[in-house]
Amino acid sequence: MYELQQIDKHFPGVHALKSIDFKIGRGEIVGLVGENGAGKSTLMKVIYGAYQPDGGTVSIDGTTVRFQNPRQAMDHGIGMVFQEQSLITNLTVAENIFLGFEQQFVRWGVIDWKALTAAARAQLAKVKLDIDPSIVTAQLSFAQRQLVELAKVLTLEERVDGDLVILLDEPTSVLAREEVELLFQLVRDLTSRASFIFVSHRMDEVLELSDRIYVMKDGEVVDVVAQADAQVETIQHKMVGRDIDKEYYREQKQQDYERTNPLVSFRNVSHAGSFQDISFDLHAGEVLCLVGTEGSGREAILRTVFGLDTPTSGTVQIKGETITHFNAQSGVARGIGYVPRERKVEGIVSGMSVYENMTISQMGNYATGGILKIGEERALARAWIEKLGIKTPNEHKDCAGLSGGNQQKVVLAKWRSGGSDIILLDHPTRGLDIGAKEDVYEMVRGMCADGVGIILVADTLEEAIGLSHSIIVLKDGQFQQRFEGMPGDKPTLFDLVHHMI
Amino acid sequence: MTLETLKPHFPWITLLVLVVLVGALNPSFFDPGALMLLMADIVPLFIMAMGMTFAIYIGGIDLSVQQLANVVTVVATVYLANFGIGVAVIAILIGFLFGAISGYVTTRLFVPSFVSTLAMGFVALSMAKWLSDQRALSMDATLRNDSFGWMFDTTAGFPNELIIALILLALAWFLQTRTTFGRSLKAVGAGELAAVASGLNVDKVKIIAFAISGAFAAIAGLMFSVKLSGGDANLANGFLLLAIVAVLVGGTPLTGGVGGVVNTAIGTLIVMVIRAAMVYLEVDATQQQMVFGIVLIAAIALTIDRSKLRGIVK
Amino acid sequence: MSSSTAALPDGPRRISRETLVKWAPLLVLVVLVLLFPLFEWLEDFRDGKDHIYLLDSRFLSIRNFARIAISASPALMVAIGVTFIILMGSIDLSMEGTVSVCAVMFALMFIGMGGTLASWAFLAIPGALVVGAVMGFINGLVHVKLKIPSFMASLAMGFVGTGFALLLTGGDRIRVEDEAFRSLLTVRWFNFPVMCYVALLGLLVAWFIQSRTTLGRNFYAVGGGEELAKASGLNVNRVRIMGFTLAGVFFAMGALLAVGRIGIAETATGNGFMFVSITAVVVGGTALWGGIGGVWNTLIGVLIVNVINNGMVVIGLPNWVQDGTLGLLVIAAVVLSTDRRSVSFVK
Amino acid sequence: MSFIKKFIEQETISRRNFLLASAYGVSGAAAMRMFGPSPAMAASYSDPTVAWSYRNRTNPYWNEIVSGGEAFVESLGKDKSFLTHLINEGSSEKSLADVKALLAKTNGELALAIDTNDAPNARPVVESCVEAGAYVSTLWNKTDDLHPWDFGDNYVSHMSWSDEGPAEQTARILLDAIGGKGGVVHLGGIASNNPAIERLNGLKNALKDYPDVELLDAQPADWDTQKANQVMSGFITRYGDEISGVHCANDTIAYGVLEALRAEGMDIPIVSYDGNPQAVGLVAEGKILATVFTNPHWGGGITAALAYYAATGHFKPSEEPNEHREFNGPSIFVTPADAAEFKANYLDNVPTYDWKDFWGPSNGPIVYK
Repeated sequence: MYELQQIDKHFPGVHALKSIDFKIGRGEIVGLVGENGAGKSTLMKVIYGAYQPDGGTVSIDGTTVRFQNPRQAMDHGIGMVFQEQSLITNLTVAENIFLGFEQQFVRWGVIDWKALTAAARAQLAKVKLDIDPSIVTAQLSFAQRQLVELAKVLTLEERVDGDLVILLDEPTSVLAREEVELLFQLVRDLTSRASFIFVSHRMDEVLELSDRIYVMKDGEVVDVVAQADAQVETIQHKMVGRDIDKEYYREQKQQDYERTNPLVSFRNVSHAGSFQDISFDLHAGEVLCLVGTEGSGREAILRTVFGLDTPTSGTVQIKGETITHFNAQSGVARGIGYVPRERKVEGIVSGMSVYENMTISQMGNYATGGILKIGEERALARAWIEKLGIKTPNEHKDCAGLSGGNQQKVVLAKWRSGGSDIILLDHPTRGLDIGAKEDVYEMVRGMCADGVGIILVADTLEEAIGLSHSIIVLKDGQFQQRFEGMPGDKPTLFDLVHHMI
Repeated sequence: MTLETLKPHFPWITLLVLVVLVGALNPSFFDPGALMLLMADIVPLFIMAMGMTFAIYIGGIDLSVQQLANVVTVVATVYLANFGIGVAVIAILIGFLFGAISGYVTTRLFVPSFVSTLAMGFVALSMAKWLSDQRALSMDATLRNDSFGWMFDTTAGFPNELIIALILLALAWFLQTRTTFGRSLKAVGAGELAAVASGLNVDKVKIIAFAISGAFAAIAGLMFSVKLSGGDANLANGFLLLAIVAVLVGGTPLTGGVGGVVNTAIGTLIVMVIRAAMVYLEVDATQQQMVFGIVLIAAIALTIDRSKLRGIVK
Repeated sequence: MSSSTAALPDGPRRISRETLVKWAPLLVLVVLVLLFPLFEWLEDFRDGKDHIYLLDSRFLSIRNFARIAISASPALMVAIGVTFIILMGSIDLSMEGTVSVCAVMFALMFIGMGGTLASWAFLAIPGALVVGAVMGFINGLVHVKLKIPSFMASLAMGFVGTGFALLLTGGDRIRVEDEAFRSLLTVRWFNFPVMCYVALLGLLVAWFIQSRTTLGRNFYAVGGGEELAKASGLNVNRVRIMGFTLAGVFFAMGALLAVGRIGIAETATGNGFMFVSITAVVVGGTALWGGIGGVWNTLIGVLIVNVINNGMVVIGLPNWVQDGTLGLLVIAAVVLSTDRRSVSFVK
Repeated sequence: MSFIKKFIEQETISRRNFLLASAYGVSGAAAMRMFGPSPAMAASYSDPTVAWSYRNRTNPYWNEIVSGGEAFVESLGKDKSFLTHLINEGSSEKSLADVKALLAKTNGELALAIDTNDAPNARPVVESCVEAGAYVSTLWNKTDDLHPWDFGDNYVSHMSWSDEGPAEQTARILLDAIGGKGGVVHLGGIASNNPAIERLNGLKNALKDYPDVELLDAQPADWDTQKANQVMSGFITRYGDEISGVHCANDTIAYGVLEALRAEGMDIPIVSYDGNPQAVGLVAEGKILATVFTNPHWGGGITAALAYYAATGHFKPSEEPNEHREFNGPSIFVTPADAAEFKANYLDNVPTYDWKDFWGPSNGPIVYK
């Protein structure tokens, strides 16, 4: 019913979409996978009207259409559920749901708040979310926000005659496993009302949910597979263009570690409102993984180790020294490196070049009397570009222009080159394609071999299990269970989930 | 050469076009001696704008500069007799201190710089009024010439004022591009969160940025005071908006991390040319302000590099 | 704190803190209103005069509140205008020019059409509002269409406005002496002049727009997340231009009240409104980064600024201390009304 | 709060004494200085540019000044657009920069009349004019150590007004009107401006003869109507019925005061200064007791004329006595009794002045204290 034929899209210097054919039937769930840069997001933007194709046709039920903007696409029943926080947090839930379409509740220029709230409640019922639509969105959990997002798109039902096509862009990235299950169930139920295009980096989820899967590579659709025929390995092969190593998480390179002289030591540490009574040790060469749902206190622990948060009680020791003043500067000085989740905002400074980003945390090492030795900085950058295989034309390139994986490498190079031996990884592979992920895993093992201690908050449970020596499961800021995870003796998904919820 | 690669050069191209335009309409504008004098006269404004650049470069603003210059004109005039050229040190310290307090209020007390600097400016104004007893004071001519007369001599045909400005510009440029502090400024301006997560002491960087802005404002006030050989609590009035305009027209947007002191030098020259053009082209008195506003819109529209504004234009 | 108490989520406490922050501007206002009489009391006590705290205060009297209200009314209208802009996360610095143009245009139209409200000259009032709207509209166009950040666009438009007002008047001041129009100041209902009620009406209209119209809610949407609002199909550019237009209308209201107060329209009518109005908005608790606050906050903010200004004269603070005192009090007020935990960084 | 005020006043008095010693005391002899011009530079021009540099067009006072300048230009048989306007918007920096730009443009063939916005600015303006060979006459603002006769011919003249005497007389009119007892308040100009200081001094002088009248308060209103309005309403709160009269530093302030009184339904005597047409109208109506007309039209014209005729060589300034180089402008009282007549003579029909009669209406040499 919705169909793209021979769609082409050019950007200066890039042929982003090459003659794409794509169609979706009524009530169908179509998966869309591909590495970063394969053209997925460009294709999505063409579908929901943010980009106009240079060539080819878009048709709905055989009628050719052309969207100048997302609004026109919406009028044809095409809606987009954006990644995570795309709701405006200072507005109420009801306002968010009908943002841009309030006119229907306006009488004589006045908003009828009662009608608006009632209509919002009806939309929320579609996604089985029982909350008061007049509360401010900031008070919702991430999972609730995701559902509100879906409810918002479903307002198209009332507005548009005909069929709906709903794009789900990485809808599960902030959700815990059981929340993902609920979402999938909901999407399946909703196929009576709409077709879905599901975009995710999580191959297992795509396979689980989709009826058909489009695989993209280099701006082209390289394969379309039905769910029945789909296999993770073959799809990944198509995406990457090569075989995925069976030892994806580099378990064969996992080595044991020395259980003396902990690098980081938490004793009954609490931080009001985020975690309570947490104790653990991190040793050189160890990967310690913190597992839990969003808001279980994982990130807050990382921030406390780094020095961004001050605990309300308990003792934190770094390399045997008890910390009394918590700030990031002394954290860095003690050899801690922090790889934040929001790579583009917290990881790199966009607008600064590769070499500037690499030395930002250790400028003192490349300066005498506050005057920078730019030559040395650049030499360092060139060495690490080489070492980590960072794809950049040169060290002067603005970091904002690099791909996600290469940005992550720059961030890691920043800490490693500065000699950090305690590395905090917060979702280090989020949004990376498979190749880039593997590079990160490789680096994790390499760092362990060099005697670095790593605290990891992983993107998926599989990743957590695969990478870690030890796992601490958290729930609502409380310690739940500790697992050892040496190769061959790893805990199962079920073991973890059992303690998470 | 495409439009994209041309964009960073728009500020000086705009300047060039303006100069050529004014010169074409009135060729006497091209007299090099006169141009040099015009430039020497804009030096205090330029120094103030250069300081302001640091505040804007980190995404803030400093509205206290004019009042800081005011208080410095008074301090310089009152204490010249006691301290001679040493009064310059006092002046710069006062500016630095006021700026640092503004920075502290902004970073530690979470008061937006728009308000904190405005408020600190009022405090400075109070101080200026108190010190001057609300009168216009004049410097003793001998003392002034002994201590600061050299400022208005020439060296090899160049006015010393201009040379001072160039030295300060070189210093500021060095500070901005070649020091750890300058790099930190850029990081804070372009990506504050990443700077925090990299362990930079962001608050300190910001406080110093405002302090530098204050110190430069003090230097501007000092030069102006010596030039006018006196001081009072309103002497530097009229500097503030022009200084902001000079920074913005030069292509340092309020979003931070882009532009810099060299841009401000160009921006100041653009302001100078626009203003001189009013005189050279004999714009009617009642129309001057309107013409200034319209030319300003055109100049800003030309000079800002929108691709570097990143994201949304607020 | 022991870990057992830390284990308790601080839910109830947090709510009370949020409430406190929300009401902080009002608290500041109340404290100021109680503080100035204290200084009066101290002075009389020292002079040995009989003075019952609060009861005998000259500051705390209806007549004086009327004076504060008179000086606050024009500023309130201008501040409300800029509130809408700040809610969107933008800023408008064109108010001085716009107020001057509106005041002068109003006076010219008013005199030209008869010079008294009892004639067709009353049309000058809607006329001035239209002028304000047009000025704001142009401001919005320059900002949105030329993609110039609002700070610069409105600053430059302010120059243009002042310049245009000068062009219109040639530097003369125009007296508006119509008794009916001046009844804004001279006629009092319940001790307050009519202009205060006009300002109140303006405030209610603004509140209505803010809470009950699509446009008003869209200001919050744009301020809360412009990209997201755009992605939701909101025509953000249109909202922006309409916002600046609306602000222009309120600037025109401010101009009318300013002319009503002094009886003179001139190029300088707009002078001083820029810093007063923005300071008032921020002191009232509306965040400069957008999305938080509203017109009631602005009312409190305008009152705080005017109470300080009036109170300082009433307690006899020497002139040269007044600027610094205002500065420090403004900082204090903003510090108290900022929720530090919700702010990650401030520029 | 006045105990704080007392303390502060004591502080400032000691400061003032110090300042007077340092700033005013030493200067006189040092004024003959290195910047002294060589007489050879005093060339004359056949057709110099005539320019007026002033604060702004939004104040009726400056409009009157400009109208005089234009009338003078027309007396030369030229269009009034021949007069170049430099507007400093209250910025000394712009004032100086504009003058330099004009000097560069005209190559020094310039007759400049200027109020330099702030006293300290006068020296650099005069020095640049002298250096460029232009002829300059100043009005109102200059520092006491700067004198035309120290600069040969190019610094032609300085005109100011001695406001202390006239302000004292208006004060007496006010104090008599309130029956010689009660309280008065003063609303001044920008505190550091010379006329603001002199006009307040005039009031203080008059008060010496009226022991039963108290000066309740004096605050600057910056020559601004709106500010005056707010300061006055503050005064009304603080002093209420104690205020029996208001002394305003100029007419624009008086407008704001009148409206503040009107809002309160109060009707007390006020006096003002400058003699703007509207104020004269108010005097005629009896709403203002007295104002002082300083004839800005003539002042504006004659200042330009002096610079022009010196530039064309019509007279040689250095041959004139000092009282022709620094002199006071006229001050004419306007009271309800003569307001109508005054209006007819000076405002409704602006007299045609002989712009070569440089010192006819002037009012004696400037005396320094």
